[in-house]
Amino acid sequence: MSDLEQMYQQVILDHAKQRHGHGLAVLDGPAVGESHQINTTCGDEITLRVGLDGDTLASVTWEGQGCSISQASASVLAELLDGASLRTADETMEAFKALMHNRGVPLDDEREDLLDDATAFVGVGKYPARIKCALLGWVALRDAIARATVGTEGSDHE
Amino acid sequence: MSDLEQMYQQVILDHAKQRHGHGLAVLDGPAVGESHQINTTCGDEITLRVGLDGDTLASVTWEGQGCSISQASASVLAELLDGASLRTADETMEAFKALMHNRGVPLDDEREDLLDDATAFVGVGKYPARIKCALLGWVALRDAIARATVGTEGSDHE
Amino acid sequence: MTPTLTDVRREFPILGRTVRNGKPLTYLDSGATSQRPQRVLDAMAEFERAHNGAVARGAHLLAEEATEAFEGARASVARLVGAREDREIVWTENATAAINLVANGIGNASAGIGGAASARYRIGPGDSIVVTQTEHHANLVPWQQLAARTGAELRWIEVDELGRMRLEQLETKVDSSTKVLAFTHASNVTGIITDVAPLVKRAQQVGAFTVLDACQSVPHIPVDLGALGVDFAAFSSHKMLGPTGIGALWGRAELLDALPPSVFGGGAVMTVALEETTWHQAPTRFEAGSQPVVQAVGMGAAAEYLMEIGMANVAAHERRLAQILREGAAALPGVRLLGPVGEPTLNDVLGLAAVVVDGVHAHDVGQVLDDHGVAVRVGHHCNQPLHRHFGVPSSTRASAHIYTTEDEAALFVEVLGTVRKFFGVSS
Amino acid sequence: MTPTLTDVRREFPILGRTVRNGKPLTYLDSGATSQRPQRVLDAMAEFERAHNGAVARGAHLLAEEATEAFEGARASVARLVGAREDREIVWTENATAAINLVANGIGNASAGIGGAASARYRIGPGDSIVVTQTEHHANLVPWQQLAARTGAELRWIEVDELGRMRLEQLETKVDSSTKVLAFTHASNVTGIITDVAPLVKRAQQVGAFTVLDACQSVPHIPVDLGALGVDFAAFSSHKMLGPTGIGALWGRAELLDALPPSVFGGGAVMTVALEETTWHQAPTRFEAGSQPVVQAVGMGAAAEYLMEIGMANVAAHERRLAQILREGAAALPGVRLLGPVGEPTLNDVLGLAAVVVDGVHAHDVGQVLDDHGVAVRVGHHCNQPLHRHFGVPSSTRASAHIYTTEDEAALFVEVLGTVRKFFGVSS
Ligand SMILES: Cc1ncc(COP(=O)(O)O)c(C=O)c1O
Ligand SMILES: Cc1ncc(COP(=O)(O)O)c(C=O)c1O
Repeated sequence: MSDLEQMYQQVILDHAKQRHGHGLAVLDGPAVGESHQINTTCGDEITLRVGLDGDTLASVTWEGQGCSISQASASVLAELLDGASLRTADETMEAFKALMHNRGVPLDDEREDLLDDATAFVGVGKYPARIKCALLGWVALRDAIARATVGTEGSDHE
Repeated sequence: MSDLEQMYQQVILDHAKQRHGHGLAVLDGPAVGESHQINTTCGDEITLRVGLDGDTLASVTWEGQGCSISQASASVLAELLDGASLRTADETMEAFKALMHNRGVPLDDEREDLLDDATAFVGVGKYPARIKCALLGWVALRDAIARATVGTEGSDHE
Repeated sequence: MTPTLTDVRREFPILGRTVRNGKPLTYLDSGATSQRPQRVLDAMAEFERAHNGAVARGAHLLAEEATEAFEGARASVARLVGAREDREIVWTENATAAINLVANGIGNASAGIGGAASARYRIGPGDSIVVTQTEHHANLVPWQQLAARTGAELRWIEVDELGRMRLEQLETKVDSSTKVLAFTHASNVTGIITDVAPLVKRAQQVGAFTVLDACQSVPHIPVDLGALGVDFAAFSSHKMLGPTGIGALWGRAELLDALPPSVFGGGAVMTVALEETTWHQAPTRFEAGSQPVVQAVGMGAAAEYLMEIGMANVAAHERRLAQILREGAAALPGVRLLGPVGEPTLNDVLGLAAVVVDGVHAHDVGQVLDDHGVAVRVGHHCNQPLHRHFGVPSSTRASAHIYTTEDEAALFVEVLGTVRKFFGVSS
Repeated sequence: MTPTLTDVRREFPILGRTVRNGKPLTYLDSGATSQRPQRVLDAMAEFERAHNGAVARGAHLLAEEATEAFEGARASVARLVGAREDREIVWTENATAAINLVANGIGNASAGIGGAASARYRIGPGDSIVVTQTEHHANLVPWQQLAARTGAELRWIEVDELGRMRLEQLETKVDSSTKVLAFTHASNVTGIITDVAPLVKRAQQVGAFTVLDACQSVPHIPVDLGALGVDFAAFSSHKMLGPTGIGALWGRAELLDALPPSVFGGGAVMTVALEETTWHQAPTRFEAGSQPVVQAVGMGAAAEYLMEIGMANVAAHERRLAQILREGAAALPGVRLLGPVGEPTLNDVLGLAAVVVDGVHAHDVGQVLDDHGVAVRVGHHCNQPLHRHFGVPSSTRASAHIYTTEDEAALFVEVLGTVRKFFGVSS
């Protein structure tokens, strides 16, 4: 498998086409947060919205446009974390970031388990310029959770 | 004679101390021109004033402060050209400029005759940074004559 | 070209390197930044090794030698672009800084800085600034901001479906309110080379200053700024085989002398008291602080090299590459070329091709090319309004220079043809 | 120093050259511009030979490598000066541009650019900007112009007969109207190192921003900008063993993020429509256009080299040279040293000496030194107000760096002692 094929694994190409959680859910209430992120290298954008139910991510939806890596990453994220606890979300985010900075080498089993389909992004770590693409949705997620947690619905990030 | 001694010939050191034409003459009338020049490398300044009587430089005086090269050059200029015809002044200016750009080599006899004491500046041509010093008074002279010729007394050059 | 392409390529050590999977480098990103020939690197190294000193400031030998090298470089660049006097060349950090120098100078003049001498530059409410829809951000945002700062109106000349300026709009968009007409000499997206004459003519009719973005023209085609009739022009060293860290503003001497500076400091000022300051003439008034000296030496060496090869030869070489890139890309199924294609316009286009692959994002296209060693640029190339006009967020751009071979151009087309299959996009 | 002086000197090829009359070069003009060690030149050459590509713009391998080198250099410079985050370092053309970036940003904020986020920077009539009488033009003229542009008042803290800031004036000159206090960290004429604390304290009392000219401190003494408590600081690569063509602005991240840019173009903007534009965070918002990439690589390598030697060692070395230069010059008949001399202040002074020779113009002094291979700076060193304060139009300055030997400092003093005789000035 070439580096390129390792980056664009089938599971990524599939997620890029069948995007989970795509289309923003209409949510209400104080425990809703939204974040808009732009990758300025290519103009890719993602808007991600979460709704919290106590310590649970009750809803994770997003919309956006961009490269297969950014779209697939947001899709995997939504699939993994919709319904997860905030703590799991946190750990998964950390593991995904670690994966990105691991230069193409898989993580330990524990974190691999946590990441599930997201382990397919391992090859991205060999392409520093693409790490931003893969992280775009995750950055939006962290920001959206922070906004939901303080109980203010931020519409944009300035 | 070292390059340094060639640049600072005795005649130059003498002129730098006994400055001819130093002190602006009070002149009146339309055929008076004055020019103020600054060498920004060192802050040296010269103000030079001419009075024309028809085609004759009836008065050349100046004041200023600066290095021995700029002061001596203005002094030699005043000594040489006070009372000279505009045509001689022109030719002498041209010869002096040529001397400056001759990289330390004397000019032909005809122009050497014209330059007289000013030939002592031959060594300056080896020091490109000092050519500006030596030319400061001459630039002021050309400008002052131009101002006198158009019959307007310019007080400063902006 | 007088030197063979093999000779030329030997001058560029980086072209010999291998990249991903040991593939040879196919560098098709010269529109973003060019590579530098050994002689440019050598000129800079020699300066560092033997002549480095403060320019125009010392009485010592190194300072003299450095000043001579610095001003000699200015003369080389002046000759390349047809400046009438060397002092019409002002060193800047890059082309962006050069354009900002003009815009901020006009802004300062409008705020009263520079006194009576700069009154000709004053603009305000009721005045207009005109740009075009094909401008790089560097020749758009400074004018937007100047409009915001002064209350002048920003207008733009639109482009047609191929990205060509609609010159018929000159009559209506440029009128007696217009103080500045800013436009590109060559587009970094479509590659279209602007016919400057009608724009200059219209600007002169209404008494507007013209500002030419010559970033993509100076490195690739013969340019005689003095003859073009424009008032100011900006270009960058790093796109014309010179180092990063320097660019140039060209302007008519008498216009430069009247423009107030907008960056203030040592060197630019004649006398400084705590209360007030008087400026030098151009170019010194704009060259505040220690200058990019070794970069000027490099840019001068690059200008000399381009003149040695001959800009007409450079242009002819790149025209052949344009044909391979553009016709090749346009002929691929599911690939859209931004800008014109085909014989009639090939003389008016740079050696570049920006393409959009149906169903595949530019970043992914670029990645496949990269995997074959082909270095291209992906994104909007700092030209969002034009991409928006074409209805796409981004594109993939291959761009050539004197060292680009026809085989390299053909490889771009070949790999481009495999992209949709790789991503499983039905054709 | 950990490496011996001989080791250090071997790193600087230019120090081996001969100048006038075959004399060895005695380079004492480092205050104007320093020389660069081979490793800095090599780092840049290696980048050009193998990694040059457009930064933060391409998807290809060269672009990745170039971006990594560029951001790695930022991290090195950040570490040298005690930045809390790498992004607190903004690349600029030189230190002059860095100071202008702050002044013009405040000017733009005052004109309404940057909206609510930049409101904290607005100044106008009734406000004041305070500088000192010992500022280089680069830290004076931008503030003069900002005052002219906004209607704010420019005040200055005077210096005493030795050129020391009269800190007692802080109470009266800096008051509730004061929005900016700009001052130098070390004087390029007297060499005096500023005691920053009382200035910062007073500025914080009245809520003024502090802008530090760190041009002469960063290359010569340990500097921890984060700890000093200032808000912004400017310095230049070419004075700290790095290349020309680049400098840096350091600023507290949250302050940089609120300051509007004043140079506009590609890279700095998030989205551009023809009508309006949104900016990036710092540092990107200030880095419009193609960046001085290879220069950043060189400046980063210089920062690494200085850290390897250790800034405390650099300072100790230069302190010894200060003593030789200053005490030696001050002891000569008919020679006046500008600034302090003697044991009590030697810890607070850079390794430089600016002198005035009675009856001999600085340019002539410099020429005699040059004839002995001693390269110094003559003139007002872009510091006219201070020279005026000392009652002289110009001076002759010898300035050292890590590669300067005690013998070189002594040679300066020795030749200086012959100058009056050469020009026949009675003693
Ligand atoms: C104290 C001081 N401030 C500012 C500057 C300006 O630095 P630059 O010329 O690199 O912009 C200098 C050097 O010339 C300096 O010595
Ligand atoms: C057409 C055009 N204008 C302006 C620029 C800006 O040049 P620089 O980034 O060198 O300032 C570029 C290059 O990026 C360009 O292609």
